[in-house]
Amino acid sequence: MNNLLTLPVMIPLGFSLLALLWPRRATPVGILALLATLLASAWLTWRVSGNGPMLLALGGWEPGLGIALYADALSSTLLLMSSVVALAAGIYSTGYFRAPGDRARFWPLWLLMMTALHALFLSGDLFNLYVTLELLGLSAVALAALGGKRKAVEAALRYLILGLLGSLLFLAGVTLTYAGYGTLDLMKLRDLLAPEPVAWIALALMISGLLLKTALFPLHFWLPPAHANAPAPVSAVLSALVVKAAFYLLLRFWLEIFEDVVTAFAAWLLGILGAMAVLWGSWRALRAVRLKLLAAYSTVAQLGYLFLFFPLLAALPAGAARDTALGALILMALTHAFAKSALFLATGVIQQKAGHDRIEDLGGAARALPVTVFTLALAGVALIGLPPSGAFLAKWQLFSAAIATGQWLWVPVIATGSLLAAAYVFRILGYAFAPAEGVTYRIADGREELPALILAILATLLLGFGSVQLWEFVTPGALAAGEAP
Amino acid sequence: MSFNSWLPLLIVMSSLVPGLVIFLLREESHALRTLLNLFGAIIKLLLVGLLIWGVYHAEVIETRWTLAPGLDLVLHADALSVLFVTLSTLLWLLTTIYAIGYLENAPHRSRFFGFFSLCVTATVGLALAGNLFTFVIFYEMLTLATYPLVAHKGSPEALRGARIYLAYTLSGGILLLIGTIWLRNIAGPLDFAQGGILGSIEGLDPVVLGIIFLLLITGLGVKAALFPLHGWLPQAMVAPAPVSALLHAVAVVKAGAFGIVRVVYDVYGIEFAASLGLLTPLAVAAGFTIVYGSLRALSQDHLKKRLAWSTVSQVSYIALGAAILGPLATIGGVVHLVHQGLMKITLFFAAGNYAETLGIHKVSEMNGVGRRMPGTTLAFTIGALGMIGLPPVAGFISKWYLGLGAVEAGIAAWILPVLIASSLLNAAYFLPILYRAWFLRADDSLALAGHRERTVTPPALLWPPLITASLALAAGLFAAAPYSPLEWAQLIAEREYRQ
Amino acid sequence: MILTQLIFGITGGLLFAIGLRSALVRESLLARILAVNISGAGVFLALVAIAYRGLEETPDPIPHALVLTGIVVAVSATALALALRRRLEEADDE
Amino acid sequence: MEITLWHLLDALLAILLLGLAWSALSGSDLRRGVVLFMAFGLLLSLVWARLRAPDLALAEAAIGAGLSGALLLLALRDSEKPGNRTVQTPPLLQLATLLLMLLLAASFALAYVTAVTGNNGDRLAGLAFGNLEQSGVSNPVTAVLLNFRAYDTLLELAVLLAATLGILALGAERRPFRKPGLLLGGLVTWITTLLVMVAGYLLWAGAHAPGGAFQAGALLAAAIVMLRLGGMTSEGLPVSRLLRWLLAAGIAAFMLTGYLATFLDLAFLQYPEGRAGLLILLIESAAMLSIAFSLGLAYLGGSPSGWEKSSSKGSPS
Repeated sequence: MNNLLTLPVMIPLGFSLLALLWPRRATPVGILALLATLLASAWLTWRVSGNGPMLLALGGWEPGLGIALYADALSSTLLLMSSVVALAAGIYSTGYFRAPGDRARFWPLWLLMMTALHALFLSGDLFNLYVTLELLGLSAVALAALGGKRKAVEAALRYLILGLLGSLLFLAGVTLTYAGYGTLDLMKLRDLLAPEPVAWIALALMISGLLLKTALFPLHFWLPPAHANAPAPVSAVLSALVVKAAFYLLLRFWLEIFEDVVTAFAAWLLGILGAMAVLWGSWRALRAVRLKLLAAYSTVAQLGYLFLFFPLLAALPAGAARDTALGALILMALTHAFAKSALFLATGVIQQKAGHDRIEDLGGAARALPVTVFTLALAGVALIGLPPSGAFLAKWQLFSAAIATGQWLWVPVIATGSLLAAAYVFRILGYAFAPAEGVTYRIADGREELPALILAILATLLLGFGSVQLWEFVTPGALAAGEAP
Repeated sequence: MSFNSWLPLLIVMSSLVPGLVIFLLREESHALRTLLNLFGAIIKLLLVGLLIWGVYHAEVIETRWTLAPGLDLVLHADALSVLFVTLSTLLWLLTTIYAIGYLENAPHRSRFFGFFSLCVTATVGLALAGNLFTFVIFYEMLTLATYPLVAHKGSPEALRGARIYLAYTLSGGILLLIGTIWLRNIAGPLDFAQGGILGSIEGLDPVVLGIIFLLLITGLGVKAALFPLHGWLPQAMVAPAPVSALLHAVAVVKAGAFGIVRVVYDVYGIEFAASLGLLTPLAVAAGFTIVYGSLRALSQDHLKKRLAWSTVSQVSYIALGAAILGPLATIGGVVHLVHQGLMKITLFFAAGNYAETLGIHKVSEMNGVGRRMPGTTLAFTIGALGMIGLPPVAGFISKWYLGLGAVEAGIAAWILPVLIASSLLNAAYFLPILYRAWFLRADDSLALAGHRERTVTPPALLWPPLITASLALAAGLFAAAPYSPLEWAQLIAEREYRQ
Repeated sequence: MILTQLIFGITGGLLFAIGLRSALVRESLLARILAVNISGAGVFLALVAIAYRGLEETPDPIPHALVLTGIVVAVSATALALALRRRLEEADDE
Repeated sequence: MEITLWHLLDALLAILLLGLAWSALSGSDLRRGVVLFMAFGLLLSLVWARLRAPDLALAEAAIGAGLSGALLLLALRDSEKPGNRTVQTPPLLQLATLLLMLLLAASFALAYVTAVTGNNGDRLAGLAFGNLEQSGVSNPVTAVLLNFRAYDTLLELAVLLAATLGILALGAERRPFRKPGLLLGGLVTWITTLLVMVAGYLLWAGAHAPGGAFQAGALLAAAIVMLRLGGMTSEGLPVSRLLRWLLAAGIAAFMLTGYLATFLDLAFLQYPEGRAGLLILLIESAAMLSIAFSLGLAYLGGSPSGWEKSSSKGSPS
């Protein structure tokens, strides 16, 4: 029954109410919710891989009048990704938030954010997407402000205002689309849209809104403070999932809904911005003083890589080569999600045990927290894009596509970005392995160190050696929700 | 899945698994760690035995695993890979024994041996790589595995050396990566094949092939310390002796040289590469490096630095062999892969012993060490003479075939002078050491100054160099025996030139 | 087409742009929050103007519903923003 | 087409709106800005009425102008620290943003005009009216909100909840106003009762006439605000545990009915034949309560006394 399509959204929503009603049991409720959500997402992915895309017309009204939920390979993959990351970060949070009050505040919001993410991944309606974006933004801001440190609150407030502006740009696009084409259903729009001023301007508005939310250079300025000052588990999910959500929409609009509207020039523009993001973000990460800030800037850079794919996809003719590039793009996004969340969680462990996250004072960390430093190294390998991480395969295809399409401009960009990444990752490790006297951290316990380690292993080993299935699953029908029953 | 399709994977795993387990071991559990190390090394040796047998009887031994559309991870055994695998496995066993003795009650041993095993895993993976894609993967993994070893001491200069090493190798890795991907785009899957694969493909632009060749060789040349990409090697000297030994004899430097051999013979194909006129520049670079390295070695007083520069020079013999068209040169180059390994590891073991036992680091402190440490010094002497190229030590064989090859290729006019010059230079920087060691009286003040609690070299440190030295000697004396390195090199050469 | 739609649609666009600008350039957080609200109101206005179909024709209910939703979302966001701002003014750590 | 008086009125309203917006945003006097913004809101609700959107007119008056205005006025009490206002954007940037703004407005207008003129104006309206019969209510807007696009409304309640929880997480409420005089006190009680009654009416009327959960909830919230203004700290807000239930009520009602449909083998959020009207009223009442108390808490700008206790005592693992 397709109603089960609502589970990945409704489970976290329902449990967030329970966590609100029974604050003292918030933690078990939350963990249970995340487990159930993971199961639901896994089931959904399995269904989609078996029987192809799924559709649910909510309220029994035909899409257009009512709202439809779509699940295809792309959305279900991201659903699975976010469920895994959220579970890991959630388990970690039980070690991070010790006070019952903190937990009672944390869990309902955390689950609401999951609701928003999954609603966004599954939504098939333009205005509904606006609502999910707002839900995501508000819950993310509320989480980022937890703890109430002045810096965190200030960053959260700026984050909120910019997020709202992004949503408004998006909504303006929605307005024009409805005015011009008289429907909000994505799949209907896909058939109606034509390359004409209305569609162009509407798309431009929506894309710019999403770019603001996904923090593409030069709209990235809000990200580092917001991600670097939030509580560790929140930072992890902000960097790994929240920006990805906006990117997911961008991808779907670009390659599927507005396929006939987008121009090669626009794709190049995105590519250029992506390239600048790669260089600038990596450079700032290298100069960063604090580990969390480094991680945040590295996110800016890593998102840049994703945008390098756009001009390549525009140049590649439909066929195997293009599918491969598309698969690489998704693989890149997944690897970054796991690696970056691992990095943030590991950073959180260090910050709590050492009392700071200044990179230059990390001496002795390798002896005090071997597992966590090992996690840092693994995540670093994935961020640099070295084998056997999934990012290596993705970058391979990125290079390959750039060479095949003769877009040589990107080759030095990717190369430089990778070397800069190597520089900042090994800068951390260099300090972490340096011997230091009198470093006596408390030994972290499993629920704090293991989630990050598992995420890092997913990013490096699983996606490195087992990504063929992903490729086969995602590439052919990646953006073909149109063929839904 | 027959056993043959598992064998290569098992060989890789036999050092990977112990390595990973060792990471998890607590620092105190020495016995278990040692057991694991030796266990892995010996298992690997046995498996390699099977491998040799199989390849000798021309069986197909291959593991294949698809990583991404059109990208297969291939582990394949052919004559060349067997040569390299055997070398690294054998030397790993010896180096492990040596390292156990060398690092007695040093800190962070779990970390050290963990990465040590990973390093060998990467090397073996390189040796067995069945296509350029797989080669690149293990090439990068090797970089990652060796960085912590170079940085192991954690002292500022150690970290600095490691940083430089990393900067060089990662940049090289990127170039290699780009070249490989480009070639993959225009020439399809790059599964190594004797005689090369590009020659048979129609419609490839020779200019592009030239550029790609340059990219690949530059990428590999970094690890092979080809001039002007050699800068990292002397810096990496800060590593502990066993690491230097492995780095110079098998792991890093050899990986680069081996890669050059692979690219020239099994990707481009030597005839095809020659027809594109790509070999002469390589030959020139190699020849220059040979002389330049020797010259720099002359002026080093620090023993390990002198050995390092000698490596820069010696490894280029392999590149030179690959750069000269003709089976004889091929034989010379390929066989030197093994010979240089045996001799150089001996020298580093010995250097490590001097440092450990007498606290001697400089050539100028080596007066009379021959009497105090006869075993070690004997091994050192054999290694040194081999380097110079005196018969009957193995080094002579390599140089002899290289010389013949040059004559055969008709470029003796400038190759022979290079070979002779380098041999003279080798003599010039090795013989004085031997003279000091054997014939000068120990200068007590110096010796006592650096005197350690340990006066006699423990067997774990003494035997490895003796064994490697005698192997180097044997490789020269019984060069004609079956299964000797020379014979394998001939096997390889004839397979490369079959068509 | 109906002139009223165009009048209010274009007005909406202008409000949207005005608000967006001052939300970006103004320094005072309160002013920014105001600006966001006005910008939003502009978009809502344009949306409702679409629905208008003349004096005797009953308007398209969909945009009305969307705007109603939008208004609630906007007030939620405003409330959160103001609460954050207040916390910020009170915060005395470092 | 001929220009009628209506169009002149439209133009006048438009100009007024723009003028108010501009003057509310220009100038550094925040108090003036907030007041002008409230005026803007009221004018906007007038425009809604003009555009035949009475539901919006009500909502705007109650929420847009009313509550937001109250929140903003209150916010004026927390003066901004200097340093937030110091940096002056350079004139060149000013100009650039101005041009950018004009470009934005122009392109939006262009697209809008072409879109509106190019479209036959029906869009989804026909579909909506066609299905109004089955929707269970006669007010088309309510039909869209609670039936056709009920999922939007469900998520919207989640947005409200997220904001409320975010506010609650920020610490204690602002201190109440001083106790009022007898006269004001009485006034407050009167107005409150009035507001509650009107809210009840709006909720019930929503099914067939303008009104519904949001407007009603906003009025209830206004009642709470009233009590607060009256300086009555305890009144208006129930104890923490009940408050939690009230906040959850709206979403809970939605989800329960939603899955109820599943058991009847209907699609999620599909109402069984003939039961739509009743269920919608149930959901709306629950939603109204959630909205009212969420907005009320929003007005407090922090967690009320006793909220923390209920969450932090006891020791969950």
